[in-house]
Amino acid sequence: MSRERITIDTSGPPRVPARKVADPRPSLLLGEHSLCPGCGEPVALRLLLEVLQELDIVQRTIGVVGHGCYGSFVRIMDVDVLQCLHGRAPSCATGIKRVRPECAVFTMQGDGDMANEGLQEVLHAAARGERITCVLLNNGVFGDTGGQLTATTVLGQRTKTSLAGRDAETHGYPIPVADLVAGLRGSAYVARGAVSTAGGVAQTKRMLRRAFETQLAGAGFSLVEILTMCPTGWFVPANEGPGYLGGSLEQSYPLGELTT
Amino acid sequence: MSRERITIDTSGPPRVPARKVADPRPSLLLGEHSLCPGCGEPVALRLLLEVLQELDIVQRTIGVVGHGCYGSFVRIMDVDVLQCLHGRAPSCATGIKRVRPECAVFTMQGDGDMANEGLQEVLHAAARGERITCVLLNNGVFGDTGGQLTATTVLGQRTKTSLAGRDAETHGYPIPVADLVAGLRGSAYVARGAVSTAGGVAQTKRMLRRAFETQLAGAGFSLVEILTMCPTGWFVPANEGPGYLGGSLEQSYPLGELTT
Amino acid sequence: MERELVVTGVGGQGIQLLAKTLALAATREGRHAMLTAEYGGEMRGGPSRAGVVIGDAPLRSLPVLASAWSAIVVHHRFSEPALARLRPGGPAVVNVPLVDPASLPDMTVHPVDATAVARSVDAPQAIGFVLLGAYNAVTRTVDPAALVEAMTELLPPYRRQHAPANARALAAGAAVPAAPVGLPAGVAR
Amino acid sequence: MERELVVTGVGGQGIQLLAKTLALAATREGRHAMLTAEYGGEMRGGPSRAGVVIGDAPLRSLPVLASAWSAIVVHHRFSEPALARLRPGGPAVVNVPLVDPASLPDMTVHPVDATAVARSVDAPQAIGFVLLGAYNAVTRTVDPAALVEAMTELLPPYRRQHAPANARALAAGAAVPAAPVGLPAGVAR
Amino acid sequence: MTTPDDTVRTSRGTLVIDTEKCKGCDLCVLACPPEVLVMSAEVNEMGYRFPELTPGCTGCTACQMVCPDFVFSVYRLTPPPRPSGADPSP
Amino acid sequence: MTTPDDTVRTSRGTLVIDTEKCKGCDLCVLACPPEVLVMSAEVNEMGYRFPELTPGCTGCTACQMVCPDFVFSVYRLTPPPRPSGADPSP
Amino acid sequence: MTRELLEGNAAIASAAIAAGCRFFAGYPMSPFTGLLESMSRELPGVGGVCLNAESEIEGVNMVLGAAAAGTRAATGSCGQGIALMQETIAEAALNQTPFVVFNMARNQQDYFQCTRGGGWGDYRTITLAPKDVTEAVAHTQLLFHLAELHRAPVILYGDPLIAQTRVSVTVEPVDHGPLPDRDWVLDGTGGGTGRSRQVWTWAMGKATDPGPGPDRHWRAVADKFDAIAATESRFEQAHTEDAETVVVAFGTAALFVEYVVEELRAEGYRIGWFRPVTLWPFPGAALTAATTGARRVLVFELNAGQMLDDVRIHAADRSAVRFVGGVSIAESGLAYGDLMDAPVIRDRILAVLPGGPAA
Amino acid sequence: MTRELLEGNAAIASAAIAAGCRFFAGYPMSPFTGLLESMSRELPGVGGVCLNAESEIEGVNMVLGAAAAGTRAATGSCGQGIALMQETIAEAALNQTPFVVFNMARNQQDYFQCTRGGGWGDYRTITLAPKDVTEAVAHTQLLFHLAELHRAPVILYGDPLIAQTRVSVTVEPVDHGPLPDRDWVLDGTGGGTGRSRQVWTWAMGKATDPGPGPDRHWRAVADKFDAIAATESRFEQAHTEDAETVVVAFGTAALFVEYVVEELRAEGYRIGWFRPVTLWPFPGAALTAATTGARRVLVFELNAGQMLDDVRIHAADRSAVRFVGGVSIAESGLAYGDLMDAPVIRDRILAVLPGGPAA
Ligand SMILES: Cc1ncc(C[n+]2csc(CCOP(=O)(O)OP(=O)(O)O)c2C)c(N)n1
Ligand SMILES: Cc1ncc(C[n+]2csc(CCOP(=O)(O)OP(=O)(O)O)c2C)c(N)n1
Ligand code: SF4
Ligand code: SF4
Ligand code: SF4
Ligand code: SF4
Ligand code: SF4
Ligand code: SF4
Ligand SMILES: [Mg+2]
Ligand SMILES: [Mg+2]
Repeated sequence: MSRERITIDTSGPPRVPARKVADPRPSLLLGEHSLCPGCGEPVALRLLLEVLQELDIVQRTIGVVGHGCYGSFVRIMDVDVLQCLHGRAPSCATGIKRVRPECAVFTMQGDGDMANEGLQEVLHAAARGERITCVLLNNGVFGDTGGQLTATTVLGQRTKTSLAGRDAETHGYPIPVADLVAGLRGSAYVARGAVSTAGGVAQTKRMLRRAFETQLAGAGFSLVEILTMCPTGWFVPANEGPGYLGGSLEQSYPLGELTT
Repeated sequence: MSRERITIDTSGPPRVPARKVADPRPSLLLGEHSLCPGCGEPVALRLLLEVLQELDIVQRTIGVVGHGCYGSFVRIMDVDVLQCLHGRAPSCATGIKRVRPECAVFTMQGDGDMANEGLQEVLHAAARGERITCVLLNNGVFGDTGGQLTATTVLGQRTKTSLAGRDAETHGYPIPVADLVAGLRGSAYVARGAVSTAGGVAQTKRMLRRAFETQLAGAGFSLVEILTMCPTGWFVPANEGPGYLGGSLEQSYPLGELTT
Repeated sequence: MERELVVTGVGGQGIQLLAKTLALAATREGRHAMLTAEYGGEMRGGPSRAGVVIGDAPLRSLPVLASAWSAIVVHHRFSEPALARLRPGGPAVVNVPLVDPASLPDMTVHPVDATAVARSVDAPQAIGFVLLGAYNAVTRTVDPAALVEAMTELLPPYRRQHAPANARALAAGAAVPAAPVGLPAGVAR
Repeated sequence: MERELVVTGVGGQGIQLLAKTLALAATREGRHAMLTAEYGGEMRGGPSRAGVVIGDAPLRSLPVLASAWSAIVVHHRFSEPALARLRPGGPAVVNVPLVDPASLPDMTVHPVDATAVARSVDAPQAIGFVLLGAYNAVTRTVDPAALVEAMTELLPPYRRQHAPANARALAAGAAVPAAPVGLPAGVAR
Repeated sequence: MTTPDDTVRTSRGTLVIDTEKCKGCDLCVLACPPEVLVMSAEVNEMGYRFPELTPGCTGCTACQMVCPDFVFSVYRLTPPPRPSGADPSP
Repeated sequence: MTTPDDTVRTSRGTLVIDTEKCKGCDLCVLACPPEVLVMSAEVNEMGYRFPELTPGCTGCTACQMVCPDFVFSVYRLTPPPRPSGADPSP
Repeated sequence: MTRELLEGNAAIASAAIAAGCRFFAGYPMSPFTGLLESMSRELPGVGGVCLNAESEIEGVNMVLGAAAAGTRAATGSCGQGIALMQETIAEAALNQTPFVVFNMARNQQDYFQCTRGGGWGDYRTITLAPKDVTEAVAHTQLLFHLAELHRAPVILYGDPLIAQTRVSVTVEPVDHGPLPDRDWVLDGTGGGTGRSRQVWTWAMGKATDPGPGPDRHWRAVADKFDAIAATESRFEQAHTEDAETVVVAFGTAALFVEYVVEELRAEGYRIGWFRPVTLWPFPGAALTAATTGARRVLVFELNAGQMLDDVRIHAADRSAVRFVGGVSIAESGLAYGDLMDAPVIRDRILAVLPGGPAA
Repeated sequence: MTRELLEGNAAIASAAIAAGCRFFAGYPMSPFTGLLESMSRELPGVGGVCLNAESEIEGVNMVLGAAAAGTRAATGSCGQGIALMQETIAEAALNQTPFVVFNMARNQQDYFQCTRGGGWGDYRTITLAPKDVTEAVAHTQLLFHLAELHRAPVILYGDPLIAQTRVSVTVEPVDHGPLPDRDWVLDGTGGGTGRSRQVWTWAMGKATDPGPGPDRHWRAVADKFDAIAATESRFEQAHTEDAETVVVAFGTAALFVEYVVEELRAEGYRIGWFRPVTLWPFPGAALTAATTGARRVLVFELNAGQMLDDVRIHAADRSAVRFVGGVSIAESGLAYGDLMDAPVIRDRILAVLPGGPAA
């Protein structure tokens, strides 16, 4: 605070020769989101949109978005989108894909959406080997309703409906969605990433890319589970989000590809 | 047909000294069932009732029965029973067990009931580690509605809605329910038996017994998947049921205990 | 003209197939047909009933027949409600000895020992077709050949091999009813 | 007598907690209180409004206030609908310079530079409590000690450590409004 | 296959068969290890053929185990009746 | 920890920071490998502190990767400016 | 097409395909099952898709997806299965996705379910209740048209007598006239254009092109349903001009009532009948007109009195309304009980008529 | 108990516990979420169980199980969540399992959902619509009593103004009088006695002791609901004796209407108000009486006109009925829009009154 600091002018492009290596936002983004400071979901959105662009499938992609904080992304993604009911995205995506096999069809769902309300939908879609890509934003809580226990809340985690921390005796064990899905024969690509570190972000993007490639190759069902920070629902300061994620969710849900 | 046959009088108990080693029916059975010739479900019912009796828990057992041909067993089991909605038995059983922890609570469901309509119910109950015992009567079809494809119909199987046989491309892959359940941490005992042979029947009974013992010990969730013949829904003569089962369902769903 | 037939018996006797065959044969002949069905909840041994209405113009009959002109009675069990609807004087083909012809006092009864007839042509499962053959012989509802065609069409692929036996049963049934008599007719004995 | 207060500002300014504190303090004093809330769908930066009604008998006010006696204006943004409901002459504590006192011409305005006051007592997050302290000093709605108790009770366990700072803010706020003036009061400058 | 010789060999068990309950599915016949059950020529009231017991039952209960219609009571004979006739096979 | 010496070492990259979009979550600061981002003392219109860049940026894009509010454009300087002053560390 | 002997379910399936239905997803339930089986048999042959949905909820959501992507689509079930679809049917009504729901019900006890629904929000569903298989074929074709015309899910309310009766029918494509543009269809081509499409109940639009939002959108949808109510009601009646007694019935029950009323008329009774063909919109004005001269308005339905509410709202004289129906179920629970029978209905009607034919 | 400042949701939770509720299972949904949170906080302390049901369907079925096992139980949600429960609510009504459903709705657009449902079969649900938190507390306690008295699921129809408003309230146990025997409860002791118990919508009974079966059982249940309709309707009204204009409203909207009507009354208008407290059974006879002298019956509800049907059925003169409500939703979709406001309501009412106070 007291020490003098040299601050570089970052209000505009550098006046020395330079090459831009990262844009702040994908061009498919139409506006600002209103999610909390430190939320991991917008990062996942960025990756998804970048992958669509890089694969050059933007004009033949249809998204299906569930109910959670990411639901508001419907307003800002420049992609044809069906906002569907809580939990039902894989079924809606199935209907779309079956009548428009030439399109790339994805879902964007939270853990509440996919592991709670719609667990059956995603498992059935995976077993059917639907050629869709499901993206799970797993923050271990219902963020949008203020931080209650979901089926993926890890043991010990405090939520508004597990005030003393999730306790297996009362609340049961967390469900590793990607592992469950990977166990079904219709699943062609299943992976789990995280957006809590720069390395994790890069890895997650590669996973998303492979998932869409799998779909485009007609190989079967694909799912990328992305661990995202929810400082609000975890009741921690925004800057403790990544650390909390590493110490809780990531311990129960190891990162990596689950299919071979 | 032409050769003379010595036929033993079996109209009443033997008049020579003899010890009865098997009763035709458990005493908890209140009447006749009306299921098809060669159906496997009544055999499973008999085993279940015998186990309740042998464990001496008849007067503290509550059953929850789903919708399928076995649904009519509600009329003939001398056990307190809730007939619940299609697919919902594990949730109803959860409610019962949580308010009556001293009772043994079981569900009886078919593959249509458990793997289709209620897949999510059983998986969530297993993940929660509910101290209940779920019994899955898996015949790979909706028997009660006349033999349509379920989520467990095996590849190649002809049903009224997969006339050319189940084909992964169109109908996806069958779901191995017991395996999926066994992958959840709340599951304490998971096994798969079959009633197509006498040996299978004996093994299945042991599995049911262990499942209830697991529940009574408070160890967690238990499930016994029982492969049962449905000659009607398979469109085969009754006496081909066991062979068909062995060549189809049992190939996709190996018998044995899935938890350690 | 609309003519109604009720068929009554127990599950597993082939009642639905019999009725379907007649209705399809009539449809194939360009007539209007309706086949009403009542399925019990249980799979076998419960009541099985069907109603067939055939006419030359779009039908006016209700799908639960208010009354009927004729009957095929395959089994006496559960038959009462159906028989109560019969208009007196019409033809009734009854399966003796499972059905007592005297139970239809107001009808023109044609008794057929369908089990024996079926066995005699080596088509023991085709009792229903024996009775249908007899009924059609009595009422001349459709061309006998149309019945055989309809029957064949209705068999699912995996039961197609039963077609010849069923056809024999239809023919054997048609040969029975010389005249409506009080005594069971059947194979010569 | 029923007295209504509207609090208006943007999400994240502590509006709900401020209003809750006043209503709880009144309840603890044995009075009747109602706290109405409007949450936006968005998590932050959207409108945040609360209404508090306090009376000595069961309340007759509606949960969407038809009119209000007094106001605390924490931010000018989104404040218009709430201000339109104020009955002339009542007290209004406004957060300067974020709010222009001239925007409430008919009210008895008490300007408070809450940010400065809060910083001066090393409670920079407690702007809302500064304004509440000031409001209570003006209206003498509840015993100041009751406010401190209510605030403490309302903090979740993991935020309990903020209680002393909030209490300082309440006291510092209460010290500000010497008289309703046209110019912002605040820390001495 | 039952041969005339077999028919007189020892029975170690026997049954009570509640033929009226039988639905003729044949499963017991398939399950019987010594193959001593054969389906009847006649049918019961419901029209189903039912199993009949020929000599050689071991009382193993396999038939009772698999029967979906709860038709069998199984007995073990005590003491086993003496072998009469041909060599007892091992 | 940034020392006065560090502040003058080479920058291989630089940023454009859209401070008005920032929500002050600090994630970029945590993610920056050479620790050249620091949060401002002032706040933006929304009341949030935002990151400022001190010398030493490598243009690695980590900040841009983790930022939930799409605040950063990242540039790599070409050719890298000459080292000026202290020993270039390896 | 030649006349075929088809089970109602199969005839409806043919009609759906003739009407352009190319996606179907359903879950077995008696007596709807045959419709699913027919679709699964026939659709692949015309380039369509029939999915064995793993549950009703999944089925109706698959259909919502396929319909949002621009394909004529349908699902079906009955009773409990339709109950499970309530959330999605309401959603589709509010986000304006057109599809057909074949409610091959077990009885008439689901009138409220069809006409008021248990979904959420202010939505209505056009519901046609055919009296027989032939009409069910016509209704099926009409419904695909109405669904797309009004961008809304619509219902065919059948029953076991429709589903399982076999009749000789001819199914031919019908032209119901022009339809509006389908610029709302999600086909993927909107991406990256700045004008990407959205199907969303909240109708918030895109940041660059805000939509009306729920307040205005839901009001607009409610207004649309008001407009439909004003134009799409259908009914059938006879002898109401001079009837002292008007019997109101819907669906197959109306067929029985017609039969009985014609019988009584022939015997000299001044009696007529009225049948709402659309249950929603209920033909209220027509009923008012039909009952203006009547002393008695009898309501016959196989339930505890559900359409009764609509008749009470619209009968010229509310106090003339009498309920003569009732709950009647086969022992199996899968079909009607004894009350669905002309002689029994005749008795019920006569029981409330004072005196003989003259009355 | 002392007066506490409680959010409506928390007050209702307290009331439920005071009424003996010992099992709760629910799934978050605004504005119901707070009720679930309160239950999860409070129930364990009194020996009860609160489960984080993984979905609404699972939640209501857990509750059905717990209730069938004899525990006072409840669930809740709103809108879409309640839509998902329709199948089970109907099932419970038909198999006679008592529990309470807290429908903390986002608005008044679910009147049909509560009163007609989208379940299946002839069932009804007693539905209480409190006007404020204090009444919600009383209704909650009454509902647990009514559920058990009538062996039926029952509904509290709240809204954001009930759920999220904080007021000073006192919650104390209330004695609502005696209840019938609970010999139907499944406790496991029936096994092997030959008289084992059964909870079954089909009511087939045991082979040794056949039950009535669906035909008779469903008729009996329908008769039970008729009896409830005759006895359990509740309402509130003022100034209807001499009112030329009667305004009908339910729930919190009625509070606003009362406020406005009292204002107008004070200004000399001959106006009164009527509030159905039970939405089902609708207090029809009382409404008829209350509107007998009225020239105008205005219906104010925050939807496209749903209670309107019941008012049309029961108003003394149907042609006097006018709708003055409408759909009105906050931008978030989670609360009421501008219409839920006294001045706006006042304007709506005045707009249909010809002339001034004298009229
Ligand atoms: C059927 C239904 N039930 C409940 C809700 C309420 N709801 C909306 S968002 C949400 C939480 C979603 O959690 P999650 O999917 O994990 O997303 P997050 O907010 O954590 O990103 C819930 C429960 C709903 N919209 N629909
Ligand atoms: C919600 C709902 N959907 C559909 C049905 C119709 N139904 C009744 S039994 C049954 C089939 C059950 O199949 P399964 O559980 O495998 O039992 P099985 O008859 O094969 O023994 C179905 C689909 C129903 N009762 N409820
Ligand atoms: S509540 Fe959690 S998931 Fe939702 S926006 Fe805030 S941080 Fe993100
Ligand atoms: S249909 Fe299949 S499961 Fe049902 S009774 Fe017959 S054989 Fe058994
Ligand atoms: S007991 Fe064993 S040996 Fe005897 S008949 Fe039965 S299966 Fe055969
Ligand atoms: S197994 Fe049972 S039912 Fe089947 S043939 Fe043998 S005795 Fe009869
Ligand atoms: S680009 Fe890399 S080095 Fe430069 S500021 Fe960002 S994270 Fe730090
Ligand atoms: S990560 Fe982005 S939003 Fe967070 S502090 Fe850094 S620049 Fe601001
Ligand atoms: Mg989440
Ligand atoms: Mg099955």
